[in-house]
Amino acid sequence: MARKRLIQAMNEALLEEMERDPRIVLFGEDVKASLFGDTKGLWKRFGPDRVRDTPICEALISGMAVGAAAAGRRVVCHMMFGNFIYTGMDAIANQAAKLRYMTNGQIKLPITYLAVSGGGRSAAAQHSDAVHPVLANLGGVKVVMPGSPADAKGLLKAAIRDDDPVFFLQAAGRGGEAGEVPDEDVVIPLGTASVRRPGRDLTLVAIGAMVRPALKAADALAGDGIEVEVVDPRTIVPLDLETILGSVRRTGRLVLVDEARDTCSVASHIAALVAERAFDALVAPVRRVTVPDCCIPYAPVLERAVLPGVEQVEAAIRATLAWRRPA
Amino acid sequence: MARKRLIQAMNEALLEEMERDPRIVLFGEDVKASLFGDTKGLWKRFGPDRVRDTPICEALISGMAVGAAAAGRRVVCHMMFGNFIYTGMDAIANQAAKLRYMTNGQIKLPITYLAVSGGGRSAAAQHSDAVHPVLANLGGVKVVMPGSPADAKGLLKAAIRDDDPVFFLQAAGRGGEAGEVPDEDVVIPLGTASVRRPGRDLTLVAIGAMVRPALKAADALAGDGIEVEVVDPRTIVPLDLETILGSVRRTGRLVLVDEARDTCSVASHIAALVAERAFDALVAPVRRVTVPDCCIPYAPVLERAVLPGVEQVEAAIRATLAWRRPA
Amino acid sequence: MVAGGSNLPREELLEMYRRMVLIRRMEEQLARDCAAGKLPGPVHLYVGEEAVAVGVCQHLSDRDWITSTHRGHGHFLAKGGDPAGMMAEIYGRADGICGGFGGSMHVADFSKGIIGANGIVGGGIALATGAALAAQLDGDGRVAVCFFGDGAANQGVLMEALNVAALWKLPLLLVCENNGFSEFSPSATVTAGSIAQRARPFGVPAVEVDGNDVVAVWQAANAAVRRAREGQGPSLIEARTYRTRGHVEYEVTFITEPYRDEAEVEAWRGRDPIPRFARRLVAEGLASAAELEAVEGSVARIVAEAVRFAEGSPEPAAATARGHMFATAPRGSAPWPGSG
Amino acid sequence: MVAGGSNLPREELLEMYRRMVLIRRMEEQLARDCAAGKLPGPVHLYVGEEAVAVGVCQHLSDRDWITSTHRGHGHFLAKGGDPAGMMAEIYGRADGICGGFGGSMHVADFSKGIIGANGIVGGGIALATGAALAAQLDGDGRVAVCFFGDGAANQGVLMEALNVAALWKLPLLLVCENNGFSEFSPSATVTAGSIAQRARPFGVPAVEVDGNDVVAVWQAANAAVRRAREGQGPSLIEARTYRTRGHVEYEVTFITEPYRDEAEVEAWRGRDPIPRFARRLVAEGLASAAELEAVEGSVARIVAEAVRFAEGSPEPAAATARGHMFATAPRGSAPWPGSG
Ligand SMILES: Cc1ncc(C[n+]2csc(CCOP(=O)(O)OP(=O)(O)O)c2C)c(N)n1
Ligand SMILES: Cc1ncc(C[n+]2csc(CCOP(=O)(O)OP(=O)(O)O)c2C)c(N)n1
Ligand SMILES: [Mg+2]
Ligand SMILES: [Mg+2]
Repeated sequence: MARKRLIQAMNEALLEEMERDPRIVLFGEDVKASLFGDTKGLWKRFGPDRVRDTPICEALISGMAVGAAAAGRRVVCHMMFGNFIYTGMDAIANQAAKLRYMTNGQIKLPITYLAVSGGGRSAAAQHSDAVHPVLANLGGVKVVMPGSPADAKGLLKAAIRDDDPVFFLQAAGRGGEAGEVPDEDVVIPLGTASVRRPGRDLTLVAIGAMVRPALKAADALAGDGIEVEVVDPRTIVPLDLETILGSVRRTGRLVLVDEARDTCSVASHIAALVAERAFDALVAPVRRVTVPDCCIPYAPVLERAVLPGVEQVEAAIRATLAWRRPA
Repeated sequence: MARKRLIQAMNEALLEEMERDPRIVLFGEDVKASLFGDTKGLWKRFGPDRVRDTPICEALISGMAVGAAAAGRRVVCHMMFGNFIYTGMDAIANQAAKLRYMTNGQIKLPITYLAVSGGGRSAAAQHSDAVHPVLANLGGVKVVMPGSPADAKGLLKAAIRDDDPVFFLQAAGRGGEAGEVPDEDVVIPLGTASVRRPGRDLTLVAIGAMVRPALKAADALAGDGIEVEVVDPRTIVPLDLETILGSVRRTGRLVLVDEARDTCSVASHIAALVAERAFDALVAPVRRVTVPDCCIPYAPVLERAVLPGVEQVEAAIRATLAWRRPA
Repeated sequence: MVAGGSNLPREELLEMYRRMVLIRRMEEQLARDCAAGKLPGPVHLYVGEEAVAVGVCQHLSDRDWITSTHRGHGHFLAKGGDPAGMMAEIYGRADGICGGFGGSMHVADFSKGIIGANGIVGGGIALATGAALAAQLDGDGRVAVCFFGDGAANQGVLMEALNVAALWKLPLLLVCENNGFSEFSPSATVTAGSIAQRARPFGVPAVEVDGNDVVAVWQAANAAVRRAREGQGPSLIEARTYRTRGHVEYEVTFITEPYRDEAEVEAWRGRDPIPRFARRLVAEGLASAAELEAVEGSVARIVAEAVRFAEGSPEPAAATARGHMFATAPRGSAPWPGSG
Repeated sequence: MVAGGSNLPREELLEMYRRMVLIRRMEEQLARDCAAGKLPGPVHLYVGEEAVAVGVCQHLSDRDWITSTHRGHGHFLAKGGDPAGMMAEIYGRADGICGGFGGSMHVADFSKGIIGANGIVGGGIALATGAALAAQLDGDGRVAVCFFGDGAANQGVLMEALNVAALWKLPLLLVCENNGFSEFSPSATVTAGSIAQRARPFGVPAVEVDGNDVVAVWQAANAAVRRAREGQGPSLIEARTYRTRGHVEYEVTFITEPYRDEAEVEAWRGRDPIPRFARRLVAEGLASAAELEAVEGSVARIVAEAVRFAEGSPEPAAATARGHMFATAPRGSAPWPGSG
């Protein structure tokens, strides 16, 4: 156990996994220089055969990952920013998400696509989209969003060892976040949520970058004797619905925090699942704290206004607790 | 008023609008030959300047639409199949959906993207995706899904006259569907749902191709004295939530039918909105009838199994009506 | 004596002839089946272009990779795919090579190195580049071949692949099947300049070849495949050919105006690669008319057997429709919605 | 007497000099502001490449269109964008040219034909092609110019644009700013062969030009823009240049190992287009040292005024953050979520 930044935890996971499995090949734009630090040192350690800088051509590299995986490699493909996933979307949506199904399971596609996702650093609209709802809707790719450095390491290892295409989305601006990271080879199975804080009054589901403001809001409310249970699903596909439903069945109330535009967000989807499967347990409306259906602006004051923050989470929780069925 | 096929209604709308506004330019792959019939005759009528066959290069044409619109044209850009929207996704998500916002509203982007969407014809996974949830999550594009020939005409006219990027998604296999289409210049404002059938027992929201099975299910249930209100939102972005909420407040029960993969579907989103805004009115869980999180298969028996059909809709309605709060 | 001065032994020539005939007769069967309403989905036939797939795949073993197109039956069969499995697939049956999940546009057999047909025009280009990367890492001389159309050559991903394959010296062979049309658009209206030339700025060697001459294709592919196996990098072959049937089998039902001259089609029928090759084999004394007749006979039996197999195969079970989405079964994923 | 045998009148030469100096001093200001932590987001400076934007835009009026890149300040200013509006934008202020919604990577002014900087590498290519289509339909001789980097030249959309522009004879000028790097990757590692050559297979004329020589750029652009205005179709110019600053202003904080030789950077500093042009103007008797000094003075005032304007501008109002998503206000759209 040692205190590490999230990006270091990712770097360790990549290093250890590439050490462990010589069939892993990693490529992407400037993975040698490593803008974010996640791929730092890999080129030196594993050489130019297994670690390759590509030209700027997302449409090709996202599909090359599929071809190389189909031909027997385990692939890590760096897409850099979430928005560039749109640039490489064709092969992601039409090939990676479908090739196994269309061929009746003839092949495995062990691919980990890496990208930072979301806003918070005045990188503006073309570098700040949270792309997980779009990916989740494709059906054929798994989606992982770590909420802590330890989770980042354990989930990235699981993603790499997984035999399916997995998107590992690191929250933009969270690479520097520090936390305890186990030294051992801990692998966190995809599809297991983490209850980050127990509580009996309300279930607060928070995804990726939103775990931090969620925990802060829960802390703040604890001062008022309000006990919020914070659940971090950790992976969106597969989704550990049982943990969420179990929590809601105990608390009767649900708020969701998702750094996605509201329409067709993961928050909406989980809300819908709960409104279907735990309807009888609900005693108040299910509230979502999401990004409005707009782009992410540049100016910090504007960006803060559209990204979910602690106050909005608190307000949503208070409103949910205060809600009474109209007479 | 005359009986016409949906694709004819679209063809008429395109013809009338291009006649009306000489600044409209239309392009796409084989729009001259017209695979679906929607652009039939336009090349002859308006000539090779305004109606252009492009090479196969979706990444370019989706972005050319933005450039031409920014430079003052009204654009109709044919993307052919919904899956090819993924191929052209970069400019759609990063430019069309953002350029106006990023530049503080300096420009309008009057673009209508046409595509068929969804399955039902054994075209298999790469020609059958329902792409509306992905588009709706982008925030910056409107999404129209006509449920009848008359709506197709009125909504396509509205889409073309709209000053924003609009995706007009015609349900695959519904081009042949016939219905009464007004001869006059009827324009249906985007964001107005249509109550296709009134009823007091349950609200059934059905989108695009799903309107037909929804109406059939409602018909069948009427025989048992069950009165289902069928609401067709007609446009997903903007969404006429008021009509839906109003209906649910009367009926207390909601079932949604959406030909989208379940995760992050529009069905999920509307369910979430209702579970938030009309919670107190709900007397039963909100059920979704959607496509499971898989690809669309080729063999008819498999495809029928994954696409929502009349029986599934009926079953969901009956289950919702039969539901009793556990003691 | 070898055909056209190639170094091809007689057995190999006859084998290529046999494969071309097999592809043709299989597709003629599919054309009839389609007309009879027996096929659930669309089919794009390769009739007239068989020499390209056969001339190229003759150099490949099951360990080499190919990616194909929406017009992929020929590539599948030329690379050694099972005719019966293909037929059952296109019929939408449980014993289809993809269990009925894929259909005509997705016939694939990874055990034979067939990454598969593709419904996305240009979709195979990146896949083949990735397979070439894997092949390079394997280091045992495998190659990846990408078949694509002249229409697909206008997808930018082709140039992205040329760039990366050139930089990394990937064992990749790009085979453009220029059949003169991109759906219903004649090449001249949608394809500027020369496709082969598009490889040059990247330093990738490119040749144009008569795609209706199987020996010429064989020769061009021979040089390119050897280059790739020896680690010298990618090549491009532009094979000029023609599809003598429609873009898609039922096109007359929705394409109301002709998009090409019947005379042009007739002229190309005169260059049909199969009779042309047959005449040559006979003229050069490499095969007798009787031998070629025997090929027809054996192929007819294979086709009949494929039809019998496909017709005898059951429809897939509806309960399996969710299919094989994931190899690692997802934990805790929500059960099928709509189940009430 | 004209510089380097061009037909450029003295006034035009001085105007180009002035614009280059303006771009340089504005960006030097931004570099200081960035180091001082005054800029909320990343900035990619154009220092060393000014001759390209200026040499090209000298041919354009407000009615012509340009698209630009993540390194877009130079294009914005060369095309006549307002320095104060740009500065305020990069400061994230309400009076920014985009109201603080866009920032450095999205400076745009449609009234000046500036479709804008772009955070997507290669993103401007399709936009410029579309603008060229609109210009062609307008039929009044407008052109569209697309600036893009050597790294962007590896995006397939470039070839898609070359193809369509060639087929349709669009009034499009593609200007590749080859500064030797694609982020931290030297061109040789990510760009095969010659970029200019990539235009040839499409029949699009292409020239390579010294991008640090504004007169040479002017001349190349002169021919290309004339061609476009006369309806003869697209051209490509590859301007060889170099960025003497980092890829992005704060790169030393995360790029721990050098990716290029300091000696190489020094050598290119010796070819700095501004002093080089100054020497030439003086040597050819077209300007006196005092005149050039006066340019510095007037530019310094513009920069100071821009800073003053930007600093004096308020932050945008949080309540406006949803901005101008749609031009036609959506009916019945759900109100902002999370409002409880
Ligand atoms: C990305 C994409 N765009 C468009 C289509 C529709 N489409 C199917 S085949 C075809 C023409 C392909 O032409 P070419 O590559 O020359 O192959 P050919 O059909 O001539 O064999 C088109 C446009 C598609 N399947 N995929
Ligand atoms: C689609 C996309 N991929 C990757 C990036 C990240 N990125 C920003 S600038 C850059 C390098 C661009 O190189 P070049 O086009 O030569 O322009 P230069 O920076 O040299 O001016 C990259 C890879 C991006 N912004 N967009
Ligand atoms: Mg073709
Ligand atoms: Mg560069």
